[in-house]
Amino acid sequence: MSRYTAATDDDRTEMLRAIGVDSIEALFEDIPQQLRLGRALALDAGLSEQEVYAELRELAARNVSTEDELSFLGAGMYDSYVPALIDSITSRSEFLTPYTPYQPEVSQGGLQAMFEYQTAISELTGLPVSNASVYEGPSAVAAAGYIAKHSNGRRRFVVSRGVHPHSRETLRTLARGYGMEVVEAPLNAGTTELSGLDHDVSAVIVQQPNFLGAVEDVAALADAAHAAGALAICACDPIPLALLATPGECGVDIAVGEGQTLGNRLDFGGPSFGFFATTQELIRRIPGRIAGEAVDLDGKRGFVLTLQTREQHIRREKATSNICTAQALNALAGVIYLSWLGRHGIVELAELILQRTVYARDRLRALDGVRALHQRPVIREFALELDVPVDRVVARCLEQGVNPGYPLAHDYEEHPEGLLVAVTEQRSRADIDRLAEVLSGAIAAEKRAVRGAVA
Amino acid sequence: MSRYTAATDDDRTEMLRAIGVDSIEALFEDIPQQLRLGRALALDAGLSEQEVYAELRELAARNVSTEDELSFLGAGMYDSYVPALIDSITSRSEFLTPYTPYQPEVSQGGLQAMFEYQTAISELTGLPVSNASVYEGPSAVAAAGYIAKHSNGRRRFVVSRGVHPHSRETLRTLARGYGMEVVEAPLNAGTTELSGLDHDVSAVIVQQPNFLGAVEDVAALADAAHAAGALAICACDPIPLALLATPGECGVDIAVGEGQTLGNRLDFGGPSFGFFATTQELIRRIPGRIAGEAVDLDGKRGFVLTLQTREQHIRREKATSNICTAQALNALAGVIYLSWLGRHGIVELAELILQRTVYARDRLRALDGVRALHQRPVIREFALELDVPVDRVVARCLEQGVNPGYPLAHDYEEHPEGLLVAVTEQRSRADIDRLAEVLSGAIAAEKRAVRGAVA
Amino acid sequence: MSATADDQLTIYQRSRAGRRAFVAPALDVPERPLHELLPKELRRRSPARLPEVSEPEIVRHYNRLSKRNFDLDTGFYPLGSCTMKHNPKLHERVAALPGHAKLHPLQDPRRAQGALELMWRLQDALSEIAGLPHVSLQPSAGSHGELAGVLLTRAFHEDRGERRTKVLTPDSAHGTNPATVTMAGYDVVKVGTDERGNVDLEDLRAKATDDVACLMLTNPSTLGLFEPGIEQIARIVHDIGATLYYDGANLNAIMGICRPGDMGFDIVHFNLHKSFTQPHGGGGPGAGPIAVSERIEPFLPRPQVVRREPSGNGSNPSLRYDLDYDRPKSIGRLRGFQGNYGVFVRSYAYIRSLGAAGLRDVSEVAVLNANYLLARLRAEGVLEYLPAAYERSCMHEFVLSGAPMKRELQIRTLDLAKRLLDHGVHPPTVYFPLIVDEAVLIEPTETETKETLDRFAETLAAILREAREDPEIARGAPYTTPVRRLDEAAAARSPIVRETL
Amino acid sequence: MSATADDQLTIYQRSRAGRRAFVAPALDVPERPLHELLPKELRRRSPARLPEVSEPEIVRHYNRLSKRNFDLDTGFYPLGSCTMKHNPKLHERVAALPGHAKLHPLQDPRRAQGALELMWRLQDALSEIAGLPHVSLQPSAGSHGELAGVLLTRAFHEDRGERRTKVLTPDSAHGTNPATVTMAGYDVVKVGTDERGNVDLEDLRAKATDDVACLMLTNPSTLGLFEPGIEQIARIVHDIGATLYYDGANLNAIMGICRPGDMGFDIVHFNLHKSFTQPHGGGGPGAGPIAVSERIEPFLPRPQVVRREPSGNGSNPSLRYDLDYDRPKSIGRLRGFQGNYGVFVRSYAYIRSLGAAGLRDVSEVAVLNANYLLARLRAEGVLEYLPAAYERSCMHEFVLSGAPMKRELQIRTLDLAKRLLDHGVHPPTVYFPLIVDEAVLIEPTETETKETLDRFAETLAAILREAREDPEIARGAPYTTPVRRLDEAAAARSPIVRETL
Ligand SMILES: Cc1ncc(COP(=O)(O)O)c(C=O)c1O
Ligand SMILES: Cc1ncc(COP(=O)(O)O)c(C=O)c1O
Repeated sequence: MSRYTAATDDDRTEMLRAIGVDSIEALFEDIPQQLRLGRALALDAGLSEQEVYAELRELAARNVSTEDELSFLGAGMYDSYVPALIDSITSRSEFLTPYTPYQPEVSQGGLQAMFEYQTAISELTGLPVSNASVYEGPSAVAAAGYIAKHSNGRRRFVVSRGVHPHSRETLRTLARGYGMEVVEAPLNAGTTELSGLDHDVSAVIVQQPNFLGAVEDVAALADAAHAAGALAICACDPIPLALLATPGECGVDIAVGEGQTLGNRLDFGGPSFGFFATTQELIRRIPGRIAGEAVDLDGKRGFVLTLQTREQHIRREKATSNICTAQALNALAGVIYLSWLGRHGIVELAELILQRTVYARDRLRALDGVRALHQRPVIREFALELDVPVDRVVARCLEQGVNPGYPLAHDYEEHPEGLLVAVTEQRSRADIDRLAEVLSGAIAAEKRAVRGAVA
Repeated sequence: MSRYTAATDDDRTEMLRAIGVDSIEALFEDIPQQLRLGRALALDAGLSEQEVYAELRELAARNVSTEDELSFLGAGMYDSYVPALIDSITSRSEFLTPYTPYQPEVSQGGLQAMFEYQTAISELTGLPVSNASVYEGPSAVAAAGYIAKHSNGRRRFVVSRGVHPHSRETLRTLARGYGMEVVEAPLNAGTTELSGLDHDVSAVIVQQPNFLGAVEDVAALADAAHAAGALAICACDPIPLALLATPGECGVDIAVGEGQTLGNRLDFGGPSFGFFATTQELIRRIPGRIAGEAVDLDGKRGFVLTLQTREQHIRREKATSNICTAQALNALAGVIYLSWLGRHGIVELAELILQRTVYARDRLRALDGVRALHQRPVIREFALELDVPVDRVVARCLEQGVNPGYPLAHDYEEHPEGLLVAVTEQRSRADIDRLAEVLSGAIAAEKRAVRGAVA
Repeated sequence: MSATADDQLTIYQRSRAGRRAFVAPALDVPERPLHELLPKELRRRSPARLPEVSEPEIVRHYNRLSKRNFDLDTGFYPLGSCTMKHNPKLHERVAALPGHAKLHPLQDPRRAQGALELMWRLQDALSEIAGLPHVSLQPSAGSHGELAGVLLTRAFHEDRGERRTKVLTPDSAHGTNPATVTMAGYDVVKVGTDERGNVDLEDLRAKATDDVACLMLTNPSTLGLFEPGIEQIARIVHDIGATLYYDGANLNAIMGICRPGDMGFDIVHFNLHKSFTQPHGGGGPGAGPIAVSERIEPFLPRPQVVRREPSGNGSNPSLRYDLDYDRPKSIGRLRGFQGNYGVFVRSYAYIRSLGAAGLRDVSEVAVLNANYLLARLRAEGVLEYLPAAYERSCMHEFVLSGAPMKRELQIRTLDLAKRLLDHGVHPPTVYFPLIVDEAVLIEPTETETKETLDRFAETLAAILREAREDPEIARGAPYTTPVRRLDEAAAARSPIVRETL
Repeated sequence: MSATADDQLTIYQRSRAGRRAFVAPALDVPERPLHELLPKELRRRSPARLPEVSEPEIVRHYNRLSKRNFDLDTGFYPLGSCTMKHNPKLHERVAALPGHAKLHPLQDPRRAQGALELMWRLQDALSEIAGLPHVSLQPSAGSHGELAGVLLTRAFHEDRGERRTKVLTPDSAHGTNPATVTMAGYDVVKVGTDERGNVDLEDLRAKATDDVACLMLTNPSTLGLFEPGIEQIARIVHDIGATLYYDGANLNAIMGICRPGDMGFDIVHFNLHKSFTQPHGGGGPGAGPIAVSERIEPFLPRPQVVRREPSGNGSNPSLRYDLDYDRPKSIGRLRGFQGNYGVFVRSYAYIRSLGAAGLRDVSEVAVLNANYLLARLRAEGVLEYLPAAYERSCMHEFVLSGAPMKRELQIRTLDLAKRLLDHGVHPPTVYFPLIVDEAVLIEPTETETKETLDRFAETLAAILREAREDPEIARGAPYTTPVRRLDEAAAARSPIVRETL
């Protein structure tokens, strides 16, 4: 059992002698006897490496991954291709194993990568300041709310119903702690309708594209927020930002988002990273780590964690956030991915996805029993509405190895037969055609089944 | 298409200007016009990374790997577990990408690893000298023959029929080049029978355990070789060497073998590595790279490629071998694996395999229609003989997801219904029981089918 | 092997117009004009100026950058409170299996039974280790777990119709504790530490008023000391109706030896990236699951991974493990999806590898190593300049005070830390906990050899000897690192947080 | 980040009795006494003294060792004749797919159709690139391919009842060529090089007697020069009934531009670890497939991967790709199993990534980079001390002679190479080809940027300037490497090739 520990019996004897006690037990003398467990933990016995591997492989085999079916699931995480160089770099112990870079002299690799990452996020969002990552997309929304509350002291968030349901719920959970009210702005014809913003509104929170895949007019929404003296917060999908007006261009104060599609795996939901970008005004309120440029004693350029006085380890109860460990390795994957795409590649990728998404929407909405849920421009995801029970249609598709998307009913009772379909660069035209065929067959079969049941 | 090249159009213009020509074409002026291809190569157009990945995954999916069936295939390569730390280390660019260490000052990592590897092989084989690797097992046998020829100038090899058929064939192929006769010594009751060794015999070549899984009395064979003034060469499976009398103890002059089971993948047969160990007398005849200890200008210990005057780049037509690129990375995996096993672990592993192999042999020989092909001690593999056509029995087993082993008929016409069954530490008792059940069922079914056909 | 000037360029500085690494898959659908699909006013006006580099350049750039990091596979990393133990490579392998790594978080639970079972089993194991019956894996890191815990406390009190306003934290607490308290809408009240390094029970009693919602405690504390009065503490806290929160950052000291639940804690967070070997990644990812008592359970975040008992009438066996959203009293989600599953895979593999005996061995050797190193430092005379903050046997880590060193040798704890860098060792945590002057917090972990500890002790002694001769050396250190000391103050004054393009 | 003394220990020196990394799976069959299973006389008398180390120690040991290597992902590696081009990471990913990596070599071909198809397609692509109709993938490296080629030559002649005894190789040939000739039982006859760096046609004609079996040629030659007289050479060789062998180490210069088959070569070997990006691994693995003309085909090694055309009567479609053993004239096997399949996967992925246009681009840029670097060195004045061995435009690499440098600056090519190490650059190949005095063979490859070439040229110039001031600096170099110059002569005199335990 000692594969990871090195203390042999001889070592133990010698070490205990040096300490001056005669058993390891004696080192635990501060623990009251009655609190000692006094038995072994009720866990299975340890296993050899090959056995652990076999067990984990067996568990993995009972999951249907995106390699095992033709998947159009999205709704916040996307089956995008992760280039091999990312694994090769992020698996290097020098990136994989260090702690947060508290000693900058021996952490220039990680710190410079953070600085490069921040630059990329700043470029994507059109905002001058990015931190080095937060946990993931939805909690980034809540973190943005916390900043808004502190920056203007108002008591209410207005959040679009187009914001990811997980983000809205996370915001609610955390807002309850920091004492804010959360109200929802409805969607109308696929996009956010803002009305009655008053001076209690701390921030207006929207998502681009929104959860139903629609491209919002973020500039107009930000204007409305600002008109009420509120901050404008926008959660964005990063790849579409290659084409869409940036939060910066739209006047957004805080742009956040889920970074998974930037070179991170699906991993059943995590770890990925959240990004967080804002204006120069808010720089000293931003949560988490920020890498900044510095010079060393010899005048050489280097990088440090900067603005640390915002942070919990210095400011404690007055910190702008409690975050400590964030998602550095995932953000590293993000900046490698963005460098791999490059200035032109990211546009090409976004355009490819856009073209295929439009093709898919047109192909599917033309099917019997299928309607587009809205007519807004879409870019990588779109919502449909079916004539027949979506759950049963999905089940029929799954049987044929096609996962057609995410049913909306769970989160939008107003769309009981809604289906959210995501297209990534890994779904070819042939794949989309197959989806159309299988979906159409499933709907027809379902209709027949219903008629049969009725007859 | 230029993902791996960096010369932009601007770069090209500038570079051509610096060279003083006006097109890349002009740089190929030495190539006679009529030899220029004048068309594009008839190859499919290049693909994006994700497409190449998808294609290679599709090809992989059409192979039945040892993860896809319960496999008892061995016969020279074994489905042993490769611990994860090997991948982690060998995938580091510092080990993966450099050339042969011609510049020792910046190659101490690779050189020291070779030195450590040589030490481990020396310990395993009980011989004082190991090189840093040759291609793989069978060609190592042929390389050993070449050394024998040069060391005693005799004209014939006697090779046991228990030596791997690929080794015997490779020896024949190469011996034809360097002008040696090859004769086979038969097997009797599972082990090698030597007779009539005369003074033309340059070397006697045996394998331990032999191809039928039997443990040979190598010491006796080596004595017989030496009595005729021939060298004794033994090809060995390295893991059983944890238990078996070493080549060194047996008086063997050259020990070679296939290193795949030492931390290398199956890879459909390669790359793996061959090991090559010998006596102090033969050190200057050994083929390939050898790392040796040296001191630097400051008196610090370091390592270099040594005894280079044996090698082709110095000695050219008088070299002891033509080998240049060998299998350094695979040998690195080998030494990491052996360090991972450690002094006690290798014995535990070999004993586990031994116990399971004996269990398996006893279990299977007890089945109706199955006989053990020999009664010799076995250690990780054993040969059976069936009452019914082995090919058809194997086919029936495959249908049930069990690959029962390697039919001998291809290589041993004297055992038309022979089956060679290998057990690794990855095959549990439950797996062996399942093999017994499936094999027994298959034999019974085959008997029924035969009876049915007859009736 | 020497660094070249070129090493310092950023990826942006390497950019040249026209270079690329990415090759797009071919467009295989009829191309539509962009303006038809996205009206101009919705489109961005200027492109994102990402770098233009070829693939070999990216690889070389980040490989070189990596060499400017110190890491755990290079050398000793006794960073206190961080549990820098070995990260088994097996974990990276199993986490990368496509069935785990390419599983979509919204996959139908019927088609994610392996993942849900793994999570359920991990919950079960963590529950046993904590001695508390219920676990939520959702929080993303320790401080996220803390936030979950304090929000649970709030929900618990509110459910009983109580509005409490304060949370107690010891003055030795990690900064995330007070920061969390504020985020969760409470006021922080600090509790003092007595001269033995324990919670000052008098002070605690004085502050334990009925508007206190919770006491957050780390045990062993951030001083590396076990609270011998933990039972009394629990009684005081429970007597006022407050919850007792366990900051699990130091769990590595007591696995299989004693359990927070048995001590009376209501809520525990784990740092899977500390005790359970998720690699730290240079600042994450981690995971901060929480374990709670029965009375807290109704409020756990949703969804919760549950095991459905097969019902008599043979209900769907394909739904043995499920995500339960139907939790009316839940505080709600804390994040997207189900948590950092990739981390769960690694920590689960770790628990399966070690089993009960192995986990106990971890804690025993962690404590043995710490006490041995302390003894060794004493033997080397290091404690003469850096005395232990508290004279008693420590748990898995211990705190020294550099105050005498500063006084007598004119080098500060910071200088000592920087000089260690020149010896190929990562410095311990410095200037934390705040209550120890010139603090040095040393946590060797169980995966280090005795030889490594010996060498570290000798190195510290050598640095002190050197400082006695010439304190300037340490004050100017480090000398052999990719950069020398950086001017952090100037950097913070006018922050440059991105490359100018 | 500085090296510690501890860095130099071997894994054996780290061993401590009782430590371990390996944990054996439980024995699950009835245990039988060892002596019953293996009689004592067959057992080894003393154990193999492998190291006893814990897993973290192994990881740290080899990680640290790795840092004592220079590699391609760290910096420029212009090692002539070795084609140190970027190794795409994708290749490692696809080679590791279990369907490739865990495929047993004796798997029934019906159950290995993906692998056999991949091999078949790779054969097909290599055949097209070489301009020769048949390919065997079997040889394990370049020199193994050479051996295959010369053995094929022998079989070819013997089949026609001829016994020839000599093989011609240019004096510029790589050492493996003459070594191979001897191994294949022929005598080497050297052919001279003319003053332009080409094969001396006069000398060739003189030596082209009818006992010559083969001429082995590298084209572009090891001097980096294309043989403009290749057609004449082919004619001379074929006229005497000999075969013409192409050493493919330098194929990177001409892919898609011209083809050995079209030049008249009968047999070609490829170095997949050079032109086709199999990583060199510090000295392998590689693969050395061969392509041959029709007349050589009958003798190819067995087994051969073939595609079975589906027969009219609907024969087994599951056996479309097969291993053909039925080759009566075959020279037989050269090794175990089917060759280095893992390498084939990588090289196949490379060919699929680049396609025809990409491969041609490779060669064009390889040649452009080499010529540019040569021009740049001229512009920097480097050629004044290290003139090009032959004044003409080179292909993918070129040779300088350090003779004037040695004479005028008192530093040798070796010193220049060692001094480059201090600049973070791997030196070019030195002292090869043998026919150039103080040779420096520089191959930048296509994957390097212009900036890297510029920096290299400037570095060489700087070293020469420095040597003009003080040659001792270069003569004592390197200074910044993990060790300094090592005494190779002493090491070879009394070789220590293993650790003493
Ligand atoms: C005592 C203590 N509590 C809490 C935390 C916060 O944990 P995390 O970084 O996972 O958020 C830490 C981390 O350093 C810690 O040491
Ligand atoms: C010209 C030439 N021929 C042959 C070889 C031998 O190739 P390998 O090392 O693959 O055996 C080399 C390798 O350096 C070479 O440069």
